[in-house]
Amino acid sequence: MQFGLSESQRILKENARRFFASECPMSEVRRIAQTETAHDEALWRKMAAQGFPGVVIAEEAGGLGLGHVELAALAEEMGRALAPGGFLSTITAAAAIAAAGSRQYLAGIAAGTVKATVAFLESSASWDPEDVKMRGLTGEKRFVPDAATADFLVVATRESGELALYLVPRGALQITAMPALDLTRRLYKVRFENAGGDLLARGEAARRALERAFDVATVALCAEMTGGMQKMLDIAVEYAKTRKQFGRPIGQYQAVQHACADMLLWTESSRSAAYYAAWALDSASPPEASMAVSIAKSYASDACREVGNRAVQIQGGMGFTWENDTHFYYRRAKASEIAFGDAAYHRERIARMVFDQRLAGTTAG
Amino acid sequence: MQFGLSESQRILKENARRFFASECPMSEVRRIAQTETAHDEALWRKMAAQGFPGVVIAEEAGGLGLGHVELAALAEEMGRALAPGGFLSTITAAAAIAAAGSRQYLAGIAAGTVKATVAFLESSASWDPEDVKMRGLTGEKRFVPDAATADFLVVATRESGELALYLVPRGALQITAMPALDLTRRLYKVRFENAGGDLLARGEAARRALERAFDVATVALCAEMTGGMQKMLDIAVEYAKTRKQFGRPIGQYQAVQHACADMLLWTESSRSAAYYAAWALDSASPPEASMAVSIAKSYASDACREVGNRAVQIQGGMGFTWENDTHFYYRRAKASEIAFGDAAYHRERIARMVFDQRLAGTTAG
Amino acid sequence: MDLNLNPKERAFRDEVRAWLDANAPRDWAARRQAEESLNARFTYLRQWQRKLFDAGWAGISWPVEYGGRGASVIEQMIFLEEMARAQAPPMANVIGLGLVGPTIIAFGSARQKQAYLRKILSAEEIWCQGFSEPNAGSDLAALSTEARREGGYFVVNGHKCWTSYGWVADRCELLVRTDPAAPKHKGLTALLVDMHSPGIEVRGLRQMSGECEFSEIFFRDVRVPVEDVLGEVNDGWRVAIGTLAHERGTFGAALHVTYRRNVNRLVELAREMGRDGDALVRQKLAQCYAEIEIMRFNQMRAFSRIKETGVPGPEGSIQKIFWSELNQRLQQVAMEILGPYGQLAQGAEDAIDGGEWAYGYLRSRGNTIEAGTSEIQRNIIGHFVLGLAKSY
Amino acid sequence: MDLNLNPKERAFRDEVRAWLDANAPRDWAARRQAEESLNARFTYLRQWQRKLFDAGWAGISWPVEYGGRGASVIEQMIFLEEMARAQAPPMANVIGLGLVGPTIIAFGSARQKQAYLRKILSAEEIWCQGFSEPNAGSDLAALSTEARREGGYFVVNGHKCWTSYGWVADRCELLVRTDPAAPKHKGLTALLVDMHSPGIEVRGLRQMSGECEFSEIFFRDVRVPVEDVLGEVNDGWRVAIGTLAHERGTFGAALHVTYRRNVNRLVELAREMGRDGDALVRQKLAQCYAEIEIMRFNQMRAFSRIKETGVPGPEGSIQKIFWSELNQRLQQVAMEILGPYGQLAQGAEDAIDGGEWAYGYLRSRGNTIEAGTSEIQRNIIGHFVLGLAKSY
Repeated sequence: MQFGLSESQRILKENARRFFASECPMSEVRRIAQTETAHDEALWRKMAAQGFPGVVIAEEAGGLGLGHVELAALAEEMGRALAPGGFLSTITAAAAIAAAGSRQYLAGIAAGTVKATVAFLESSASWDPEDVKMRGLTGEKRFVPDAATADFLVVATRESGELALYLVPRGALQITAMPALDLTRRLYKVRFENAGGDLLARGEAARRALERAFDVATVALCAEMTGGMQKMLDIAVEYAKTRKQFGRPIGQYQAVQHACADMLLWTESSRSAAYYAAWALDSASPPEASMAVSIAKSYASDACREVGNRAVQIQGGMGFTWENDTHFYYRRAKASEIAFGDAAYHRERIARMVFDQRLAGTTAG
Repeated sequence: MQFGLSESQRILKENARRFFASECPMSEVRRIAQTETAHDEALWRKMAAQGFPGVVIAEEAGGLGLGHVELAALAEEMGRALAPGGFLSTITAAAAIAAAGSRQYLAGIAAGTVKATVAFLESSASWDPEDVKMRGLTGEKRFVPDAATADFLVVATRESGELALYLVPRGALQITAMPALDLTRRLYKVRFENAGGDLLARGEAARRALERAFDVATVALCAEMTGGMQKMLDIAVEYAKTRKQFGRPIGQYQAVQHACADMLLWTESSRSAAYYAAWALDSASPPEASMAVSIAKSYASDACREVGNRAVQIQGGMGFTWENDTHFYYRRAKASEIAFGDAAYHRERIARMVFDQRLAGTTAG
Repeated sequence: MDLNLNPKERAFRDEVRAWLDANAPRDWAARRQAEESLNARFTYLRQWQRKLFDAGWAGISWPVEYGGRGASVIEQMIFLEEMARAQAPPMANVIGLGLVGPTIIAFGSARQKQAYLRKILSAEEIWCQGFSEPNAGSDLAALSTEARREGGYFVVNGHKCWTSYGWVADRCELLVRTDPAAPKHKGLTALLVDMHSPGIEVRGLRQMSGECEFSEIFFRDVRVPVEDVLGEVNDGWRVAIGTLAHERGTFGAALHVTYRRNVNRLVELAREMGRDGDALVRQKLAQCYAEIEIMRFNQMRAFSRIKETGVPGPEGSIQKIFWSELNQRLQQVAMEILGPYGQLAQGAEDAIDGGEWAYGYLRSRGNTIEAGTSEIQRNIIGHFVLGLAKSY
Repeated sequence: MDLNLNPKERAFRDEVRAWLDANAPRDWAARRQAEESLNARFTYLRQWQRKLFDAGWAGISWPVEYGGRGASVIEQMIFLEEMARAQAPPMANVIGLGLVGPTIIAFGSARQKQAYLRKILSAEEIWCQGFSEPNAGSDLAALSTEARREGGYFVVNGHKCWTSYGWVADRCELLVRTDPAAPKHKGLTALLVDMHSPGIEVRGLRQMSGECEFSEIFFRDVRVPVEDVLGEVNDGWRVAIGTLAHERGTFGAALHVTYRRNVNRLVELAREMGRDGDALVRQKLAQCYAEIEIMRFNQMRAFSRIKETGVPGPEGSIQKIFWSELNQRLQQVAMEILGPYGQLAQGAEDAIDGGEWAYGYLRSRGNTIEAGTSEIQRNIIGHFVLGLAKSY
């Protein structure tokens, strides 16, 4: 048993950190966040050249063929750098395709020539597949991330009462921005009118593909949230060391110091949970992996909010300014808290597994 | 508008404080808490001589004929002194009798010759009158406070589907102790076998009398909890001022100092809420009063637990010893948190009023 | 103890309510959503305050001789609650009315009272408060803006920040260092500064919510006549403490009305979303409801005490902590209930209430920082209320 | 990263499990409820440890030469988990195994290792740890128990408190002041003291839960041979820090198994009470379940790190905070779910699980105090992990 990155995983992660530090410093993040779509094609191409979008795509399909721990390591660095744009959306769509047993578009995604997203939520804003009400390819989807820059969408819909997944080119879809708190990952409303698309899966297969895709996306998101928390912690600690009031660095006052300690505890615990879940996606049974994912997301959703709150508070007035980077992280943290189900949603998912279908003991339990 | 005790109320409260300081110091509390019933008849007689049990009983019935603000003021002092025994139980029973329009036993209660309690909870431990399942005067009641020293019990039961309240002399009832955390107010299981008793009220009248009695008792309890919180705060602050570590009084460290500040905030807020509810019992409409009571209890239930937790923590190892007085308060705080419905119970009661039957605006709202 | 209004207070309440029913503009909520310039909106608020002043509603508890009504702080509280109840626009001169005016009443010279108080009430002169500096936030006494005496003037140089209404203010209660050699609390002086003086530059300070609610103010050789010293020279700390006690103790007086309205709206939204049967939602909303009421009860107690003592004491920090942290909890509950919709910002077609909730969530982060951080409030309670040794 | 056990670890796990299946007594839970004397119970635990030792299960990660197994800390963790899983009785010599032994391995002389380590494993000699004093709790370096050098001995006078297993200990890792003139961290020495020496008096210290789990120890002219100095004279602080790092970093290793069992029991009770459909109860139990798992994940990471570095670092404070505060949350959730039944104590007819929950609730208050308060743990994280200036 070894809970820690292997040498090659560590190198991958360090490379990613260097890559984002040089290609996507905060000045770039600010610039891109103020564009219409918060997507920068040049950055995306460079990321693709590193193999990032294809990290878990099979080598035969042009990907790196690595595991979800590697995906988490990348996502953590993107979270730390606050990399804007459609990485997570594209990864989610790719996971749905792969989980449905298809290979369509995967090579393009791995090569960086194709971007994608998943259109799932409707006006009910419910993450429960039962609440997918759209019939066929006519209707409206909401809160679709990065739809404006996606080349195609994986669309969850209902046909003859059954869940179905379609691959639909963005083409002529009517896409409207839904301006929200997070400036670095944009949401859209997408209107379908007898849209054309390829059936990816239906019924139980669709449900399973979707569940898997959301589990993969949620793990990547949890790792990303961990990176964001780490950055907010680093910013706050740095400020606490240098800012002086009453003749001492404010980090010497326990109100501040203990808040920093709590931030560390939450960040490290989120990290443990995210990587455990990433490992479970590759190495545990599907229900165990889903459990690990919900554990990670329920915890990280609360933790990233609390870490963000402390990061703003510790910096006082400075933390509340636009000039300070914290609020960009804070905004994304709020969006991430909600995306793919908030803490209460995932706790209920855990309760369902615990109460309603006793799990086999986990590895050490 | 004047939110503060009047001159006469202040005198009443100060007298009560002096009385308990001299007649029921902590050494007495410890002694009485270690007796079988945690009741001391001599103390009870002295309290009666002060008029305490009859504070809200009408003058015609031998009481002081004062209001619930005065009751709260007394209860706060009893909470501060941790006065053991059946005051609250007796007050609850008296309130039920008065609310049912009867005068039976009230003179005896005011005179100190009669003690009483209310037998309500059953094995379900539910505070909802719908969950009273006992038929007639045969069956079992649980968690009945001070039953062993009560001269009679107000018993909630069901007759032909209707709620009914009976006055039952303790006489030959089978009473079994239920040892619990609180050492100063004991709980009992009471077994009824075709017991004899007088009908006090039935149906809607019984429900209303019970609701009123519980509202009165809950307000007294909230005030008592406030007194307990104040005492735990005082103990902790005193310790924080005198205990030195790392060359300074520990109260100078913000981890401790800010915990004390939070304790003060919770204590003062509980106090505001308890006295507001006490005032509302006398001066507002019944639904407004019930709302105020549930606001006070939902808040105080959480607050007294948190204040207790901080009081133990601040005193470190000392706070964890038997010799230290804190744990006697801590134990009662836990029992009080639960008695007459915990925070979640009262929040649901508030929700019912807010959601299901819009209240008229309160005074200033 | 009597929580009902007495006959005089009730008559006052009825009079305010009737007047507001007849006179309060109904378009304030809509105006806030509209794309109107800050200046235009502020002019509107100034006119509204003038109307209130003319009707005798400005400075309820101020002495009659300076244009006030000479009533008690209880009437002042009632007035604020009625304003909030009627959803009337706020008065323009928030800092002048709540902070500077009471401080001038307590510390000002006869001339200053005559010169400034009435114009605060009529909104003829808008005030701001120049206390915080980049290196003196919580540690206010560390401020370095200095004023040198030159003949009949003090000459001010320095840099203030986080100044509310700085961009529109005519005058400023400015805290400066006049004796650099004295220990840091001892060498301060409060000046009443004309913001139109040469050498003053005001810049907007953009917040995380995107707005510029606060300003930075730069002073370069700004001349202030010595007659505009408030209180005594080098006794500015005492003056500032007086101002801050008002900020903590009475500023939140009517917030419970606003909070209650927000929670009622959430109850409505929860019902519309079919979540009114959800036990979690019910618990959360009931908790909000209870805490708002308790804040109101605390406020009633505090005002009753101020009525007796004449001034807000250090226990006012309880109110400050309560309103700021409660609003953060309320905004979080709103986010939890509204789900993905909560994060939608102004301009989003499907945003609930025009994006107010997303804005309110971000804005609430400032509540525990502005007007004295929660940490400072807890220090005040620890030291000045509970008597613990200073932790800073 | 591979969270599966490797073949060697799996074989080890299987071996432990099989051995425990065959040998672990099944009556431990019942015994704890029974009215048995503390001494009788402890004798039982001693015998049980002896049995484990004879089978090679004591000191999994200790060097073979001192009776250990020479395996890694991962195997040590697996062993503790399997013990907890089997609900086997704990070993008797908790302090010797977890704290004193590893410290002797790190700092002890060849003679000390030979003399003491094997007897720790076999439970022949029970150890306690004499660090805390009435005036030196969090501020351990302020201790005043002193040892004067007299020929080949140190003569100890003073008073220790909060000593676990003090009432039954044969030996004590005692921290004393040997140089009163030196700055407070510098003049300390760690001694290995025979608890049967003349001049030692042990008294029970009664806790809020009613038990006497801890002791006070009084030393009057107690003579300790100089060869029983652990580490160097006046270098006791470094030794103590080593001991405390083990206390923080590895003591909670198997708690997740116990906590998980408690939560599973609550799930069962909630179902029996018909509350398994209550959304609040479901949220609370799921939250417990998630946090216990995360504690386990953190623990796995920590042990992986210790395996690399050889010693627990300051980040072990995260584990200490996590297990102590989580247990308090779990106990509170239990109280909320069990309602009035939760408060019933041992001896009450209707108490659930014999009053374990009421006891557990009270006992959990000590968790954030013992083994370094939560405040101290946050100081350690702030200063030693995050590099902030010392706050004390």
